[in-house]
Amino acid sequence: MENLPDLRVSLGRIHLRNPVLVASGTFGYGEEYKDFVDPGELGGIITKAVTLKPRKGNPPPRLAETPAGLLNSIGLENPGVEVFLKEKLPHLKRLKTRIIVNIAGEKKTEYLYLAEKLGKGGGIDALEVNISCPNVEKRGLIFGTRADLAFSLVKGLKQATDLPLIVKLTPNVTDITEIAQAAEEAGAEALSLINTILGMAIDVNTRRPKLGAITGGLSGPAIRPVAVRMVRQTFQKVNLPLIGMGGIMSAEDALEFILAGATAVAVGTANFVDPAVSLKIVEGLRQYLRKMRINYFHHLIGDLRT
Amino acid sequence: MENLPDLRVSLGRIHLRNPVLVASGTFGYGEEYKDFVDPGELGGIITKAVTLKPRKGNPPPRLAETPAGLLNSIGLENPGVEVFLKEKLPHLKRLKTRIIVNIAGEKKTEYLYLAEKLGKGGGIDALEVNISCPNVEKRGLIFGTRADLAFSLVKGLKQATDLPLIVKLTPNVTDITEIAQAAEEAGAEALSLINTILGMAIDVNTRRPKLGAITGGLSGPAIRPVAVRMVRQTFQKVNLPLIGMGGIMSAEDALEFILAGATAVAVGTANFVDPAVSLKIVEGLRQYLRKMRINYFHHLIGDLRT
Amino acid sequence: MEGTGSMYQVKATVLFNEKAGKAHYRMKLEVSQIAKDARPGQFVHIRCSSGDDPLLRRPFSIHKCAQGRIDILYQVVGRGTAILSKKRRGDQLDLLGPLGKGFEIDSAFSKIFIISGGMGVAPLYMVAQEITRLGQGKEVTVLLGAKNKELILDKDDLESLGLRVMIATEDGSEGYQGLVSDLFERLISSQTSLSLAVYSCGPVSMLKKIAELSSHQGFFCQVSLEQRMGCGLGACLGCVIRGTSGYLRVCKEGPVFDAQEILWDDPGLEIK
Amino acid sequence: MEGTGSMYQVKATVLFNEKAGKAHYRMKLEVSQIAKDARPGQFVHIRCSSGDDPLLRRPFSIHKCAQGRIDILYQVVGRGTAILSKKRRGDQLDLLGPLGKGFEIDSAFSKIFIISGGMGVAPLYMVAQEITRLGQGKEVTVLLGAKNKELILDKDDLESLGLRVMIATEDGSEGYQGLVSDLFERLISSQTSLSLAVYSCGPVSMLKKIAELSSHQGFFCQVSLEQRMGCGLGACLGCVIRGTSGYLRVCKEGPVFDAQEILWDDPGLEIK
Ligand SMILES: Cc1cc2nc3c(=O)[nH]c(=O)nc-3n(C[C@H](O)[C@H](O)[C@H](O)COP(=O)(O)OP(=O)(O)OC[C@H]3O[C@@H](n4cnc5c(N)ncnc54)[C@H](O)[C@@H]3O)c2cc1C
Ligand SMILES: Cc1cc2nc3c(=O)[nH]c(=O)nc-3n(C[C@H](O)[C@H](O)[C@H](O)COP(=O)(O)OP(=O)(O)OC[C@H]3O[C@@H](n4cnc5c(N)ncnc54)[C@H](O)[C@@H]3O)c2cc1C
Ligand SMILES: Cc1cc2nc3c(=O)[nH]c(=O)nc-3n(C[C@H](O)[C@H](O)[C@H](O)COP(=O)(O)O)c2cc1C
Ligand SMILES: Cc1cc2nc3c(=O)[nH]c(=O)nc-3n(C[C@H](O)[C@H](O)[C@H](O)COP(=O)(O)O)c2cc1C
Ligand code: FES
Ligand code: FES
Repeated sequence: MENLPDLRVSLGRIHLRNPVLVASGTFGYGEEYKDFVDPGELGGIITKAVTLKPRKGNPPPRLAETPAGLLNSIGLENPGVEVFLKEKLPHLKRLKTRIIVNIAGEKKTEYLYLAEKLGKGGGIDALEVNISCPNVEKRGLIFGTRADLAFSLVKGLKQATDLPLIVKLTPNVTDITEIAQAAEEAGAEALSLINTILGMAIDVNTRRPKLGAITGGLSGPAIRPVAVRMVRQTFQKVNLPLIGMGGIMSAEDALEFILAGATAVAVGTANFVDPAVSLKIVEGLRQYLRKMRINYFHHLIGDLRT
Repeated sequence: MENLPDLRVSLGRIHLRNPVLVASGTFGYGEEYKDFVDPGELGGIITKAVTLKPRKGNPPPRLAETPAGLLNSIGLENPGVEVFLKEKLPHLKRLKTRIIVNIAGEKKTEYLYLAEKLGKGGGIDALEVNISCPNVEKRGLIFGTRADLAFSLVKGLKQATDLPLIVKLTPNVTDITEIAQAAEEAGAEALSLINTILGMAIDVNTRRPKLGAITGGLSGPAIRPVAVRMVRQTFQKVNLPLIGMGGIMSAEDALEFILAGATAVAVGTANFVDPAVSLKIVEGLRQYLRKMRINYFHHLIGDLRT
Repeated sequence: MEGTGSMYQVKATVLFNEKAGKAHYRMKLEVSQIAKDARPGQFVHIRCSSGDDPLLRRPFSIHKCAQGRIDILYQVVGRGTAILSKKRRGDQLDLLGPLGKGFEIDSAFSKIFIISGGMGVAPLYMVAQEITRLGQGKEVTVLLGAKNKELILDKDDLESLGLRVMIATEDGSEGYQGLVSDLFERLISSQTSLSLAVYSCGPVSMLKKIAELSSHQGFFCQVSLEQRMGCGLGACLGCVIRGTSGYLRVCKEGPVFDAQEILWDDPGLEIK
Repeated sequence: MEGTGSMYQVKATVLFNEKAGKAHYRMKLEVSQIAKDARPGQFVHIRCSSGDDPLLRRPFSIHKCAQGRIDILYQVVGRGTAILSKKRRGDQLDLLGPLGKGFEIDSAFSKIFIISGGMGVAPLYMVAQEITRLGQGKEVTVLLGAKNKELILDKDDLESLGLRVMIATEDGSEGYQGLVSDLFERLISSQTSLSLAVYSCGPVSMLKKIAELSSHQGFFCQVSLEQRMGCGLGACLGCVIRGTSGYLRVCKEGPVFDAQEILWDDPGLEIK
């Protein structure tokens, strides 16, 4: 008999050994966790955001803990695409896993240049398009909060590169399925959801915000019920494979997303709590399949009984 | 010297002994907590939602715990306005505190009838208009997610009653300040924010949703950073007094909302954890003022140093 | 109706907390106000952690009650009960109680069955005790059911009340082999039901079976049910189950219900 | 650079956890892999709770290190440290370490000041130990500052290394009355700086003062800094402070920095 249970899944053209990825911004460019995780055992790595120009990021403090959650305001600090291609990608390429590069920009043209450059880099399996950034051309409107902006961005990217495009949706919207549908129509290969929820915390003794940037993005177990709900809603409306994320700490949490309709999951904040958690989740999924006597992981996708 | 520190605040025409209310749906109609809380020590009570017709509510299970949060799908179970006026209001009137009645409906006319009836009831200090309900006339659109619907609803209510109108906003929107501004223009006296965030949880062993109604509203400490952020954003855009709520467990939590711009706070889920928590928060605010040598509570409102 | 008195919030001191089986524990708490008023079938709502993990309280039946103290008998099934199981003598716990409506124990009944499945014995010990106290020539039988004999709890304690205790185990490791509801059915098959009262607690499938017998044969039958709880005080409407007359709050109209009040086919009765 | 070796995730066993002052504790942990490689100034990242309250790990300097064991010296300031303080002998903790870049201890310096404010002594004891080990006729002075004499930690331990220890208390209850940075300024006022090295840890205001002296007088000066941390591994970019060359990660470029690398006026240096 073959290697059962079979954990393989596909996100369109991207074939994964197993459905467990690490989420953008929480695993660096793959080097920092080398003592704890063999990336070859993961479905893949989603890198920290890459932008066209280097970005210094936001003033500290950049983190604040909240109940079962974490606020961050890193502000997309990264060395820019040139340095990424020269210094980070060579290392990433050597890892025996799928490499998904998260890209971000403030203008449509930035995204397009980025996609073109990265498309030529080689060794990249897909781009994850972070559309949660404020659009400087549209006076701070977030690409990801308007279906028309999201559509035109993804459509443009489709022309700029052959790499599979995974569009990463923001939860800070009235109806996430609208944006999801726009991305689907524009040619996205898969969708990632959710990015962080905008939040804020205050130190009542100093009467100052706990973050240097005042507001930040909320991640961690606190947001899981919201993320699972959004995955379910999106699963019911679009035909694209989904990468579910938001507060996954264990295989059980990952399974909530899978049953809700995700094809794969990404582990974010949990990496800070336990650097080896992603591998433990792969193993936990395997055990669950065995216990449930299910041979093929993909049979679980969307298998919620209502 | 007078009674210092002075905790009194005003929500437009509604004058409160102190800024601590209990949130709709978490304190019944004021009777259930009689062994633990003297309502006379609170700023006021916001009742469980009242609808025109009796409502049976949603199928069980109606609650599911999540990390630092609670999902509920009560479904506005209530005996309807007739029974409310006959059986609940007489008791409420005897409590020496402000009575704010939360109202909900599926059509604009339902809200208007309700407001009229309650306006005649006497002994009610204000209505809290829950605009998080699906609008059956607009094919399930939520009143609270569209500025135009919110405006027309509040405008109509303004004509139907002289009672001060507190509009309760839903966080499940792209930009809460848009709805807040619409409510302000339509004549709201104050705003309550936030209602619960739509969420969902799955039992991975049975592969069923944990709630009978599949999705529910997330409350509790998990959502506090989101609520504080929304209060801040709204404070910067509208001139109405705000009632802040969402995960308040302690005086410190309450102060986050006040510093962000809320005039008063409402305590919800925390009542389940500690039925006397609302009184402890009043006392904690008093101690904070003493420690900080601030005589007037209202000086703290919006006093965030950025 | 039993238990409409005052409710208290108290800091209770743990007197002991000891293993009573594989994943079972008995905890004795010093808590005079609650103990004073507690009736069989009522429960306490316990805050297991001072932080927010877990956030909500956990409900437990009052298992025993005497001299200002109560016992709870509980099984570790998740995070809240795991934390409870680590408490030691001298630790303090925040309790609400006594809550809910207990069993109606009426001296009119001359023949009584107390039927427990698994952990169901928790609220039933006090029923047995109360009935013994009422005394005078009743015929009382306690049926204890479980998967196997290791999971039979409280047999000795019940026997020392002077009651007849019969065991049913699914694997036959002690007593009748099979379900306790089947044992019960056999025992009452040939009996008249008018003076018969049944008090029961256990898995929904078992209670449902007993409820059906009660509705066919017309005997008085009360059951203690469970549901996820928020406030525990009747305020949040979170803990309902489906009754014949509409939704019923387990924390207020229950946890003890007449078997006939319940819609036994509702899937919402199964918590997990 | 010190400490670029392997990092480990280990289950460490608590050997003891005892009070060392009003809100201060010493904890000894059995953790051979980490102890093997640890350098003065490095830290461990400890998971205080197996649940999510609190969610993140907490960073603590390695205070002592010998024979497969490390000590941490910590103060209870919030939920994480409160939970730590309740651990007992035999409990297990999940640790990452050794993390970060430690102090550069160079035998070229003949005159050395080790300056601690409050809890700052935590990473400095190992510095003192290492310098003593390097031996040969150095002039080493340890300055310990605190609000009052009850808050002076480790004086005896440092003296038994054979070092000169001087105390500064703000209330004058022991030693010099005033700030430890002022004491230091007096002591070096008339001295040449070329062969002088300073290792310091404590409140930002104190370190800033020492950094200014170092930049005026040109002596070698390293400080250990703090910032809220996520991963502790350099991946999340959450723990930065502002350096002259841009943002620096406390967990990776630090926690030990050359005083001249830091922009001391940045408000982001103050954590609370
Ligand atoms: C009135 C009443 C009396 C009870 N008496 C006892 C008793 O005497 N001994 C005993 O061992 N157990 C009793 N239970 C069940 C007990 O409350 C649960 O086992 C406990 O809440 C589980 O908490 P957990 O954190 O360990 O489990 P988790 O599964 O982690 O809990 C998750 C959530 O589900 C709820 N939950 C899980 N199981 C149950 C359940 N069976 N009933 C209600 N809510 C549940 C929890 O309260 C919590 O909100 C009683 C329940 C009720 C309603
Ligand atoms: C490299 C490094 C070494 C440290 N070494 C020691 C030591 O040896 N002894 C000791 O007592 N303390 C040390 N600290 C500080 C210690 O990490 C904090 O006191 C601790 O994290 C507080 O956690 P809490 O949950 O008790 O407090 P809370 O205030 O509840 O924590 C809330 C959040 O703020 C963070 N935080 C709070 N204070 C600090 C702080 N001073 N530095 C960094 N993050 C903070 C926490 O990690 C947490 O994320 C060190 C900090 C760093 C960065
Ligand atoms: C410190 C940090 C940095 C992040 N950086 C990025 C980023 O650069 N690009 C991006 O698309 N998402 C970023 N995210 C969002 C995560 O990828 C993920 O969507 C989110 O954290 C929810 O998952 P979690 O709850 O498992 O962390 C970041 C999250 C954190 C906590
Ligand atoms: C069980 C439950 C029932 C609720 N019922 C109502 C309601 O009837 N009307 C309403 O406007 N909000 C209702 N809410 C929302 C609360 O009033 C409050 O806005 C929300 O729970 C956030 O506050 P919290 O985190 O302090 O609970 C309910 C919340 C809970 C938990
Ligand atoms: S638990 Fe709130 S009504 Fe029963
Ligand atoms: S804590 Fe993540 S980079 Fe330092």
